[in-house]
Amino acid sequence: MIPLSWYLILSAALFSIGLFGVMARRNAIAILLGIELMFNAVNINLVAFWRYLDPTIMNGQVFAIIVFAVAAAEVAVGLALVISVYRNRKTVVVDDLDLLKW
Amino acid sequence: MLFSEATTTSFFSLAPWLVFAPVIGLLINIIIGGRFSEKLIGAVASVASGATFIVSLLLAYSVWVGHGQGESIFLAEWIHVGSLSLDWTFRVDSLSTTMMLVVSGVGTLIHIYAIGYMHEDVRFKNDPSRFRRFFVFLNLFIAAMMILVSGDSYLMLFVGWEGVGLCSFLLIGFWFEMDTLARPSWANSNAAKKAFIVNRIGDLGFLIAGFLMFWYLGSLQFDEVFAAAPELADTQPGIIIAITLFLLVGVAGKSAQIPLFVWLPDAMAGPTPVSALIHAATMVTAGVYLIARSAPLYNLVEGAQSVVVIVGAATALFAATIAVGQYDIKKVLAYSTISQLGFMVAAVGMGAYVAGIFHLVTHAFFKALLFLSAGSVILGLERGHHLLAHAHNGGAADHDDEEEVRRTEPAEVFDPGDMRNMGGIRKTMPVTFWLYMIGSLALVGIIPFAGFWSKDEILLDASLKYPAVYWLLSTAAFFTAFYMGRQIWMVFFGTARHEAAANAQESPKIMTVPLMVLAGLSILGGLLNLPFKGFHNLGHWLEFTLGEVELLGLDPTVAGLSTLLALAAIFISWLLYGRVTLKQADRDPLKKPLGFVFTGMENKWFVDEAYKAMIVDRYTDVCRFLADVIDSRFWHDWFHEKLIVGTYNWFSNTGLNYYADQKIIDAFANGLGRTTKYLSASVRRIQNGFVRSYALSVFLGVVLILGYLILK
Amino acid sequence: MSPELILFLVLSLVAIAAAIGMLISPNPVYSALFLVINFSTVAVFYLILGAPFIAMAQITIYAGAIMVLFLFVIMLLGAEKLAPGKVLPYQKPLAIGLAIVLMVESVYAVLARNPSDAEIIVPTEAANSIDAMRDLGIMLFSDYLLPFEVTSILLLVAMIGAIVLTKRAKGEQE
Amino acid sequence: MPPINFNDIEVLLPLIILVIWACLLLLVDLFIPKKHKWLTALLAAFGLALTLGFTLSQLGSESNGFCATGKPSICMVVLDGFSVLVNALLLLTGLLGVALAYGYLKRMGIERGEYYTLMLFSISGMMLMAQASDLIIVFLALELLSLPLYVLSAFARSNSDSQEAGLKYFLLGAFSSGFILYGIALVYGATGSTSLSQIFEIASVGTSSLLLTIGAALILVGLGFKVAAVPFHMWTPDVYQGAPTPVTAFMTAGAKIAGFAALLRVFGSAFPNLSEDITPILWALSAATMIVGNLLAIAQTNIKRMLAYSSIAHTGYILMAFVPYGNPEVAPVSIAAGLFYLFAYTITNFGAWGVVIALEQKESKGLQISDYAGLRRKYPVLAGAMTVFMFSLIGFPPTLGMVGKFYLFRAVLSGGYTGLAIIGVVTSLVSAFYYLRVVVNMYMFAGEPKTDNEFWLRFTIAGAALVTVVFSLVPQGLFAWASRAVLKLF
Repeated sequence: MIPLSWYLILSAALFSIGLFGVMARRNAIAILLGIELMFNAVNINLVAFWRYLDPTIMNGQVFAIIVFAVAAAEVAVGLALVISVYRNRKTVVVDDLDLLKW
Repeated sequence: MLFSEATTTSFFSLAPWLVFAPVIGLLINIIIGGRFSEKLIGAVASVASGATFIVSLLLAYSVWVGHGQGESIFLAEWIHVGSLSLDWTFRVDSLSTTMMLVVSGVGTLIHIYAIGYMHEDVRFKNDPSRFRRFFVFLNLFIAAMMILVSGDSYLMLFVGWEGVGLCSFLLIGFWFEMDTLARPSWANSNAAKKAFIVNRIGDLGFLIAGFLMFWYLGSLQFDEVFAAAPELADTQPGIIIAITLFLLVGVAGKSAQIPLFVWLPDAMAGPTPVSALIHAATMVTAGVYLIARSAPLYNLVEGAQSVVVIVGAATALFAATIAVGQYDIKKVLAYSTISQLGFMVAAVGMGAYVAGIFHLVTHAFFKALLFLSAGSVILGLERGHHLLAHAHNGGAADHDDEEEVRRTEPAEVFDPGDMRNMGGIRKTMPVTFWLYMIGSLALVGIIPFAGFWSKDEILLDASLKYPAVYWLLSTAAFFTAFYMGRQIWMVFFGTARHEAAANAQESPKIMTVPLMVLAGLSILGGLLNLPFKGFHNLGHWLEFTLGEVELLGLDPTVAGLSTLLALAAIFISWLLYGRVTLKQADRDPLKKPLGFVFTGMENKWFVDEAYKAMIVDRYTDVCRFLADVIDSRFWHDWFHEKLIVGTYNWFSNTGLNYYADQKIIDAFANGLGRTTKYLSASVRRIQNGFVRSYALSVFLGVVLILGYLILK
Repeated sequence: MSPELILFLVLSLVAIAAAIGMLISPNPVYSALFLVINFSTVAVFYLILGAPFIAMAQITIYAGAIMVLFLFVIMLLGAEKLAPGKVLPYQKPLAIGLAIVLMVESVYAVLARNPSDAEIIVPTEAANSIDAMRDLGIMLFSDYLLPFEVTSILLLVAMIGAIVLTKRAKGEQE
Repeated sequence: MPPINFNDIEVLLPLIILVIWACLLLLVDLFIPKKHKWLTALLAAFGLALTLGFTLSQLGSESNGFCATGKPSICMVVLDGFSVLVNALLLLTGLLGVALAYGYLKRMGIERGEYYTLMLFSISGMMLMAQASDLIIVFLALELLSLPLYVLSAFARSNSDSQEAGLKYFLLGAFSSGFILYGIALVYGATGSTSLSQIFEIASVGTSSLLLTIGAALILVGLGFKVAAVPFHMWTPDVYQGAPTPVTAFMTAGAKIAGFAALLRVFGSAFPNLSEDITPILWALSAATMIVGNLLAIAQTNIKRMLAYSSIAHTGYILMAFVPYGNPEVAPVSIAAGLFYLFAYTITNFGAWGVVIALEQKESKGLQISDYAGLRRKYPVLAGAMTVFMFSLIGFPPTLGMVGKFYLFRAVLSGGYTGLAIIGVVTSLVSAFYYLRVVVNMYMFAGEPKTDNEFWLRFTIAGAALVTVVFSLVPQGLFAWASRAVLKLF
């Protein structure tokens, strides 16, 4: 049987990679991908905890399903925003979006 | 309803009207004053202030009838949290009614005077709305001052304290847009800012004292604080000393004592009635009132009392020497005010509360008189100058092109407040001359004018308790007589040094009549508390609040010596300034014998410069260090080139010009703000507009917090 | 080494490699495809953990619907080609550093769990997956009814938002 | 198994009404012609008022809702004095938000009915946040309040600033959601539950575990982002500046109230045992927020940006009230002071933004502080009201801000956090500098400001100014309400 900590470490690794993606990518869509990876990593945590804590109570799984839905909702709004910005500025590069600063 | 409740013997329930009356007055002027004539606006404001005076009289009467039994009048709940409960409660006792009477009485006279004075101002500026604004501010001041003196707790006192500070700020800067060559408009608003900032330092002291009180004594209400204080003094005397000294910082700010007195001379930029009311007679004495009110605290710690006395006496002498070297008629009076406030602070510091309050009252009379007369002189000169300007234009100019005239005339810079432009006004403005003489004699302390009795009482107390302070104060009194003599000779005697002075015109009745009332008070004010058995009226009156006070008789040695000193000083001043009329370009005759000492007096002993060098510049250095080393070197390599450009520009423009162009006052008032602003301007470069950098900042916070939790 | 362990290690490597691939491929289309691989691998983990429904949902919702939406938008905007923009030279090293620190911190936190944490039950054999799925359904509509309903509102709001942002009003020009 | 009982509905009644109203409004709006969008605004306001009525009718009642079958102590939502107070405050925020928005949207040519619908949904998310007693609900409520705000920030579709603000807010908001989610997962892992009461029970036996602490800290990060605490604040100025001004006004107040409500709920009921670890963090966040917010505000020339930094600074002040949250002696008074300050800030803030809206012109014109020059001469009432708001933000008597600061500093001092109080006092003194600059501009410089006569806007501004002054003289009732509301939490 695989120890719980392995799953948690895997999840932490994926979360950190997603995080790095948010900070290193210039493309708004790629940043969004990084955020999706972060959410996904959390889901691994949730399901693993569920399995190792008390598999008869389904709350971890329910939470995971809800996270799916939230992620979907966020992506819908996020992509709509990207499209809307693109129409205005003809760019998806977040670094170009620096009218507002200081 | 409030009126019907008042029975024949007790009018205590009227106390809230002290504040309501001026507030109603100012509301009337704000809301419908736009349609009023000038006279009506002034009348409304004066009536409001007069009503306050009448309420004060009734309250004083009630206290007197009740054999000094004061009362606290509850108006409304304010703040109740935990153990702390503070209410809007008015405290009516002999001390507070004395202050009420002085403030509202002198205030009302000055309101009336201001109708005449501001009328001229409006005529010069073509803006009727400023007339209304002025009186609204004045009424607001009366209301705030009433809260200050009638508050039943330190918090309510503080509300009034801040309120009068705000009014002072608004009124000093009243002429913020008046641009003349003699005094550019920024000087007015800078003077206001300077007053505000310096007062903030004092207020911080007051606040800290308040926090300490609440912390250790559990209350801010006067009686509760005083009741709890003796016990604390036994266990932790250091706390009481800290409280009293922090209060002293507040006093130094508001009452212009060393080291925070620098704002008061600049505050003369405001209209003269303001200088008389706020910066001579009433607001600046709030500090003296605060110490007298806190007498039970100060009586507990002798060490703190000595500090107060030393600060007061040192201020009295220091400011008096500066007054000797001033040329502006109002600046002389301003330094004189600081000096006299020093007398009062020294008096209340040594426990001679009656003497201090007595001097506060008489000083309110004669200093208001002096300021208002000085205002009359200045206006007289302006009228004379105005007449000349018209004469030069062929006498045809109408009032319509007032602005035109003002714009064309500055070929010659004329300052109507400069004593070097005056001389011989005795003949052109006789009424003002006699009023001014009365005020001066009262200030100098010639028997039997009011100032003699009150100053003498302070000197007598000092001679008994602090001999060294007695000599300091006597020297200050000598200088007082000297600079007043110098002023009288320069302004009123001899021959005119400027055409304007030769053509000066007497002021209208509405201005001179209130002055006559003040003059009468300056002559007779001594009756309040003559040093003879049976005449200690004020002493007995204040005893109700302050407890047993020592009532002193007249000491012929002290009285004689001080009179002698004053006469000697006046004689010396005549030798220097009165015997021969000075020419306009003449150097001051004191300059030769005194040399650099006089240069020091002339330049206010370089206090402003010293503050700039010690505080403002050091602060600037620290900011610059932060900006330059931390910010520029650290962030720039990572961030934008803009920073280099910005820093470079800042150093080349602001940095160099800073020393080259700016006036010291400017630096003092703006230094704090500007450097903070610069610091802020450089830090904000981090906010570079990139989403990714923002995410990085969030992330950095996360890592730090987790690191803290793990390593803890 | 048990086969389970080997499977876990291989899958982990694939998942992390795919994630890194997503990270470094400059073209967002490839990034999205790498993420699909990652998501599919994670779905296998869910199967191993005994959560077949979650695994299905992962494939259909994440890998299927959401990623297709991504690809669609990328193609629509032609966003795969990026003009060279401003660069923030300090950003990447700092981000890498911080990400590694966070990684270390999380691993430490995971390994330093003390025994007083909620009892770790030695996993029983996964319950009959049909029963488990029924339990999940019951749970969703009884104890977790409110979150379920709120989720539906959330989706409605997302829908309204997307339409508000992208629908052109009559006569509005691009 | 009865899926729903009426008690559950009762607990969430105002929220349910608001959501249904929002859905209906969405439909009704389709049939309202473009010229008559005032009807949508009116209906939205009516819905909010109706909900406010239902909320106030809940005063004094306490119960739990949506509890687990067979375990009545584990519940999803809770109704208590605190939730009623916060909900009422949120609905008030909504009403003010509608009043500020109507004229502005019309003037800027971005008037669409969905604006109000989205706002109602956002408010329902905020209300859910105040009533949540389960981390899942906290997370969902956070998303429900945020998604509409992202869209509203980008509501001016032809304005680049607005679009940029929306995208930035979204990207960073989703990023911070990731953290909060990770935190919740860790807490779940450490305790096996997401219910706040159960977490408290499990955490109070045995020693504190690092996993739990870190989970709590990550939740704190997510909520800190929502309320704009330093260093999670960087989105704030950009988004507040770029978003349409009524949205900004709504966000500054609403999101803050909801964020702080959640902070109190989560940390007050689930993590009081962690206060030893969390309090220093809150201390540092509060201090940093006050310092950075006030310092950066000084350099701003754009009034929206200046007010954005001011909003950050005020987050710091309110955060101060939460520092002693684990100390049952001090916490009730301190949190009550925080709630009172939130109220004071909401009113003042809406007033100030109202004036900004009144002066804003198309294409982001009229937003420099220098554009306020001469306001006293042309619109003395507007200038007077703005002066009141600025004084209140400084904390100058007689305004709500002063009373709020008084309560706050007093509570913090009695909690023994003298250093924090000193930072607070000093930074508020510094803040006088930039607030007074607006006043100086209005009163002392000449200029030609322009504004349209919009009744509801004027009405709101005048009302806010009046409340700011009047309630500062009689603050006792409100504070007593706030004290009662939080008393049961500790």
